[in-house]
Amino acid sequence: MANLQLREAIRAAMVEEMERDERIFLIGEEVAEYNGAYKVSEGMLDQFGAKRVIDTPISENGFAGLGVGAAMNGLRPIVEFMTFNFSFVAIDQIINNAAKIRYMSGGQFGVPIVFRGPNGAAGQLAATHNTSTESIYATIPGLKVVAPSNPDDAKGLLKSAIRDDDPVVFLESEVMYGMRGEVSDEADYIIPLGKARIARQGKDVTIVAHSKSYHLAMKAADALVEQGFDPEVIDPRTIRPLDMDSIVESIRKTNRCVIIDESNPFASISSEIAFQIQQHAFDHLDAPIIRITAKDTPAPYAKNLMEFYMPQVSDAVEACRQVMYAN
Amino acid sequence: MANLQLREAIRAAMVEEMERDERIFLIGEEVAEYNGAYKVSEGMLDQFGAKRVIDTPISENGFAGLGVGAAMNGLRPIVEFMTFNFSFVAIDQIINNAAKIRYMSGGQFGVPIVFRGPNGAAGQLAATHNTSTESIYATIPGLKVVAPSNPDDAKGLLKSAIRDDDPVVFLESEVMYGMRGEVSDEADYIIPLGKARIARQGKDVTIVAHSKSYHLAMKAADALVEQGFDPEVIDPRTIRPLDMDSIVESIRKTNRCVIIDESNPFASISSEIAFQIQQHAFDHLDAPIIRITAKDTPAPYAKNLMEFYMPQVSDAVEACRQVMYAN
Amino acid sequence: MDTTQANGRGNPERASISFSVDTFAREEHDHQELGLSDSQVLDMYRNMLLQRRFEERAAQMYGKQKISGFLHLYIGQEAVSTGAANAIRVGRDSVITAYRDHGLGLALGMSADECMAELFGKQHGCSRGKGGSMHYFSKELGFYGGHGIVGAHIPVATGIAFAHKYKEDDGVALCFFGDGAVGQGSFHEALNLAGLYKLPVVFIIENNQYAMGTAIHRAFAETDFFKHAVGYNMPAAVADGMDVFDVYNAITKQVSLARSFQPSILEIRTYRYRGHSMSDPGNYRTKEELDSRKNDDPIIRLKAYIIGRGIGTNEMLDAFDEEVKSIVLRSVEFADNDPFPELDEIYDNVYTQKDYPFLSWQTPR
Amino acid sequence: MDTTQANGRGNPERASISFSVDTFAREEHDHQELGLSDSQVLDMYRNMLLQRRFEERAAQMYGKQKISGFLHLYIGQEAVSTGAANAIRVGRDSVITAYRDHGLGLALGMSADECMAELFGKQHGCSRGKGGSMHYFSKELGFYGGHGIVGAHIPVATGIAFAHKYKEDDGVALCFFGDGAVGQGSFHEALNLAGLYKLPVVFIIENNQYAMGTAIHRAFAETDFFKHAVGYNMPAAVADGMDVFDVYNAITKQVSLARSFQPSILEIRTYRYRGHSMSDPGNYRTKEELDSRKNDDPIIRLKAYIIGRGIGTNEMLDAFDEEVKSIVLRSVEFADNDPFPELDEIYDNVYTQKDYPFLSWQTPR
Ligand SMILES: Cc1ncc(C[n+]2csc(CCOP(=O)(O)OP(=O)(O)O)c2C)c(N)n1
Ligand SMILES: Cc1ncc(C[n+]2csc(CCOP(=O)(O)OP(=O)(O)O)c2C)c(N)n1
Ligand SMILES: [Mg+2]
Ligand SMILES: [Mg+2]
Repeated sequence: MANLQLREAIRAAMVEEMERDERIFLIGEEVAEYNGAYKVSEGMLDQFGAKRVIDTPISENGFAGLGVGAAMNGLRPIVEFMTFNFSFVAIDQIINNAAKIRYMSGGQFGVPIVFRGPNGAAGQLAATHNTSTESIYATIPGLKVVAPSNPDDAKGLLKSAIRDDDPVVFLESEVMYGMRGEVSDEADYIIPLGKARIARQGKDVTIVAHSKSYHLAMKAADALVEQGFDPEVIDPRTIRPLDMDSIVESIRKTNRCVIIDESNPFASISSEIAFQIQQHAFDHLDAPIIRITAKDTPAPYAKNLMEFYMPQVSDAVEACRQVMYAN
Repeated sequence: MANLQLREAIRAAMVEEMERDERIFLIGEEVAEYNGAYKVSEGMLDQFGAKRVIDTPISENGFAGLGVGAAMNGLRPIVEFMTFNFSFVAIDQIINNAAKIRYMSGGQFGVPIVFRGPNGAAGQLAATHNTSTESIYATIPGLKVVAPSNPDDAKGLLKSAIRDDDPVVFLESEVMYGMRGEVSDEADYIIPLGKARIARQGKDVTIVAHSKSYHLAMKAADALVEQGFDPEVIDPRTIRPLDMDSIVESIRKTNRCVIIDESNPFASISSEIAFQIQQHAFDHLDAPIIRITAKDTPAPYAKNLMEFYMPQVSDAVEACRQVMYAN
Repeated sequence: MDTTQANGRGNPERASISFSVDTFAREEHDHQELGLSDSQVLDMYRNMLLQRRFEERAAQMYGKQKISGFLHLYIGQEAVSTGAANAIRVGRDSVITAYRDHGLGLALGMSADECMAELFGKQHGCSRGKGGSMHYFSKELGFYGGHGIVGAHIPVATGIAFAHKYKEDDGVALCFFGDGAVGQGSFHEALNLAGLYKLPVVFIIENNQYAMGTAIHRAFAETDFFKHAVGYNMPAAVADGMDVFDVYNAITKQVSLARSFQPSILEIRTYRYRGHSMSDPGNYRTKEELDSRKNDDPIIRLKAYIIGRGIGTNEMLDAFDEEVKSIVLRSVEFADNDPFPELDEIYDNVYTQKDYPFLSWQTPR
Repeated sequence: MDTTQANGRGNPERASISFSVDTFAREEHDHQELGLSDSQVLDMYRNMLLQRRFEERAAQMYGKQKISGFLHLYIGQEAVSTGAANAIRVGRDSVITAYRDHGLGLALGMSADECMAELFGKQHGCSRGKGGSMHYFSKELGFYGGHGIVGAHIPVATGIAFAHKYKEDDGVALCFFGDGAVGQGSFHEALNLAGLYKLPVVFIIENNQYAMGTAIHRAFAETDFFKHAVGYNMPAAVADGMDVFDVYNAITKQVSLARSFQPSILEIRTYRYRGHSMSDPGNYRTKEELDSRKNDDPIIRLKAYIIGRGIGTNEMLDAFDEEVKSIVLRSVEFADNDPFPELDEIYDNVYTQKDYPFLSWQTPR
């Protein structure tokens, strides 16, 4: 086990896979000479050289498309978006090309590619630099969407994503890059896509939360334990495919659910989880599911507004109490 | 009342509004000299001249952005996408500019703009030409999303959308353009955004369906009536804001719900409606909500696969029977 | 250039910049001087005819509703596909184009059977009935599609070329697109990337003068599209797309640049005789214009050359026509008899895994 | 050009094409010949100083965590904003830029108070605390932002210009963006639209040699960005951004073109002294490079001119500095005392309607 920052774990996954497989390369803005806008790729240019660690102009649509073409022609690109906010100028390449070419070509051409980078809120960056993109990408068949909450998962899942023969959208978090955790250093440390992690076992309420929101969930769980409750916390880790088996099993036990997700709420992951819970565990649900999300507004800049905008531990605790009829 | 095709009703809304307000113009690919790829804007160049009905190069990102700038500077653009599949290359302009500029400028600059055009499936056009975009746009605060199912609604809602001071995504249907219906010819025929239409009153089950799926819902309702049931059909008409009051009220009466939507299912409108129903009418729901959607795959070309891909009346009838425990 | 030189008081100094473009002209070609044998020329003719007859028949089948969705015919532009296919090493080099893709597919050597079956949406279509007219693919022949979003495949071409260079396999990528795609940002991003990374790719603008109903002068501030090369410090060339030798010659030259990692723009001026797609009556151009262009038919031109040079006889060429027509007829029969895909195939190739868990989301369990 | 001319056998003919660019050079300007009065020159100086001192103080406040998020300083580029603001009719013409927007805002006449309060995220910030550093706006001054997505505001500029033309209000739009934006497709789409529709807009590339850590030659196949004008049949000019007169002169000329509906490209070569944003140590450039550029400081240059020409004295200019510093200090005080927005304001201006029904989706009722 090594104690790594999230950024180091992500880097370790890339480095190990690139050492293993010549076809993998990393491309994106400032990934090479600058060592990454958030230092995720630090040292990789030195190790792998300019052939495999490649700086780009600011042309997300262009280099995302380049990645798709390279993947069709036998390589395995890792495309870094400096943040996923900028993926919107490239989204056509992701939705119409990466996700659909295997299908439209009747299986002739695969697109083994990873699109990765920070997603979601990262402090007071205002509206254009704050979008949580998971629900947009997860609605697209042909894509897989991963959003780890800790260094160990990040490493194991990214290695899976890189080895995957299909396009994976891998969502990180800028504010979590410095977060530390124990990480396996097995050479072949693979966490399969599509398997949730039961982070805390409990019987009173199920809290579902991924990425940054997972940590909020754990804080809420701690507070609830102090109050005498026994919450279960599930980190889905992969958004698409979503491990509904684990979630449904948990609901069958706790009969209550709170979802925490810093996305805007409408037609989002929380909506989908709720749909599926009511579909698959209808008779087991003893209270309406509550979600704690970002406000349904663009993100403001001002410090106080931005705090108000984001999900809060206290909201999560309150929601859990409410579904447990503890008020 | 006039008997109009959907395309004529949409045109009538644009023409009436343009006659009323000099600031409105129509811009898009082939909207002027070609009279519209689907003849929606037929005759408008003749009536309004090249200043106000404007052909563009194939530059969706460019002319969507042009629309945003023109709206900021006092005009009221109607931007036609030949289909909403092509809006993906322009989505950054819609999500990051149109939707957020009012907010980020502290209310100084509004963006009164309508993005309109056909959305969703239109026969065997294969994967890149088949996307239902409503859940993607509806997840974005700052946008409104409208998707009418018939000529009368289309006219009244489009007039509202054009008069609206905020950006509206107005989703039409290529295969419905020729569909006829009675349309009000009141000069000021306005249907407010955000109000659902109860298309059929009933007490046994609530079917929610918009745009093309609405017609499927009505056919399913007919079949159910023949079988001795009394279904209620709700056409939300506006996706964002969604008229949950009407839907919840209906559920309180019928206690059962089926949602039909030809979008891909994950994190879509149907997910959101289900979330909100369970939130606001938990104790009134007697069976799990079922959704009938497109398959969770890209759209195939082959005729039989494409039929299989799309929601079917029989599926909807079956789903209704199931939620009514009629099997 | 140095912008700091003094030029005094208020008035700017005009600096002049010049660049050159290679123009490939149509007349007076000699196939042997271009390195083409007589039998190659005859093969070219036969293939152009195959493309033509295939599409004429496809149009008819569309009328009979055997084919659905969009059908964009390439008729009139066959010299481009044919010149190109003969200028590369098919299977080792790569080709990608937009939705008007039947001509290129057939020129590269796809069978009429698999092409027609794809239009019919059948199991043995080149894309197993999943892609339809706009999405032909042939991995074997290095044909990367068949793409429906205008301009979006151009960055993909840079990626294909990137992989050729990365793998050091000596391959080049030909990227075809219409004049309409020049208005898309993706074209420009791709040019810069290719120029910056020195990728083995030729950007080939099939300028057929129209994007749907829009004549180029109504969509572009500058209609000499090759001039964009200036902004990317790239060689440019322009060729006549109604002359197969001219196209062959131009593409050969640009391909050899690409093979030494010099990307370039090649603008080929051509014309489509049919409407944009089956639903387009083509009212935006005059009958005179169309007729005058039809007089310039690349197939008729090649025929005249073959006869004039004594490479073949009228009878021989007529026999080709019969041969090609029967290939096409057989392809219709093949497509008609080919079964539709099994319904379960709808789930194939969404992902590589067969058992990908998406079905379960849709049905209660 | 005519591509059908004969040139015989195989070898292409090279056609040469040339175009010219206006170069505005820095030396020997005379402000009176440029139509500027002494007091205008002094105002320019004062405003450049205001921009400089404002940002120096903002950097300090960032260190004190009074300011958060991204903060991109304009220091070194003040001649560009100042030359520009003096070349237009502020309030009737329009200006739009990227996220490095403080300098332009102040040059156009925004108050230090509203600008500093925005950085502090306070109620009387220019964008009511909603936008922050990257999203300054002033409707009154025709300042259309402050935009965070590289390249995305360039099409918006064409729309602003489109509206000027449509309304026949004689306005023009200045669109500023960095060298980095040249790699974005949106830049190219905007150029074509402006050229095609003949829009009153000047596309101003503030080429400060770097996009974040990427020097222009590492991102572009061609680093003479003005050459893109060739592809859009548009006039091009290049000016020295360290000389405010040069910028003023160039923008004046291009604005008059725009006013007669001739859009153009103006490349201004400048330099930023600070890191890309507060977190950037700037290791991608040498101390020598930076120092040599700092010797070329536009403020020092203008000061030398003013003194040399006897327009003002050292004491006068020092007094300006004191004046400006106290304006900035007062703005910090203003921002500090200004209240945060009310929490309820989070819902304001998402939509025009106050009672837009989104809250209800989030809380059970
Ligand atoms: C992004 C996008 N916008 C619009 C369309 C609709 N469309 C399909 S083909 C076409 C015209 C393209 O013309 P051109 O590139 O010249 O190719 P040609 O049809 O002449 O071969 C248009 C507008 C599309 N498929 N994709
Ligand atoms: C679409 C997009 N991609 C990436 C970024 C991140 N980013 C912000 S500024 C910047 C560099 C821009 O450089 P340039 O355009 O030269 O402007 P300068 O900072 O030099 O003023 C980058 C890459 C962004 N904001 N938007
Ligand atoms: Mg064309
Ligand atoms: Mg720069």
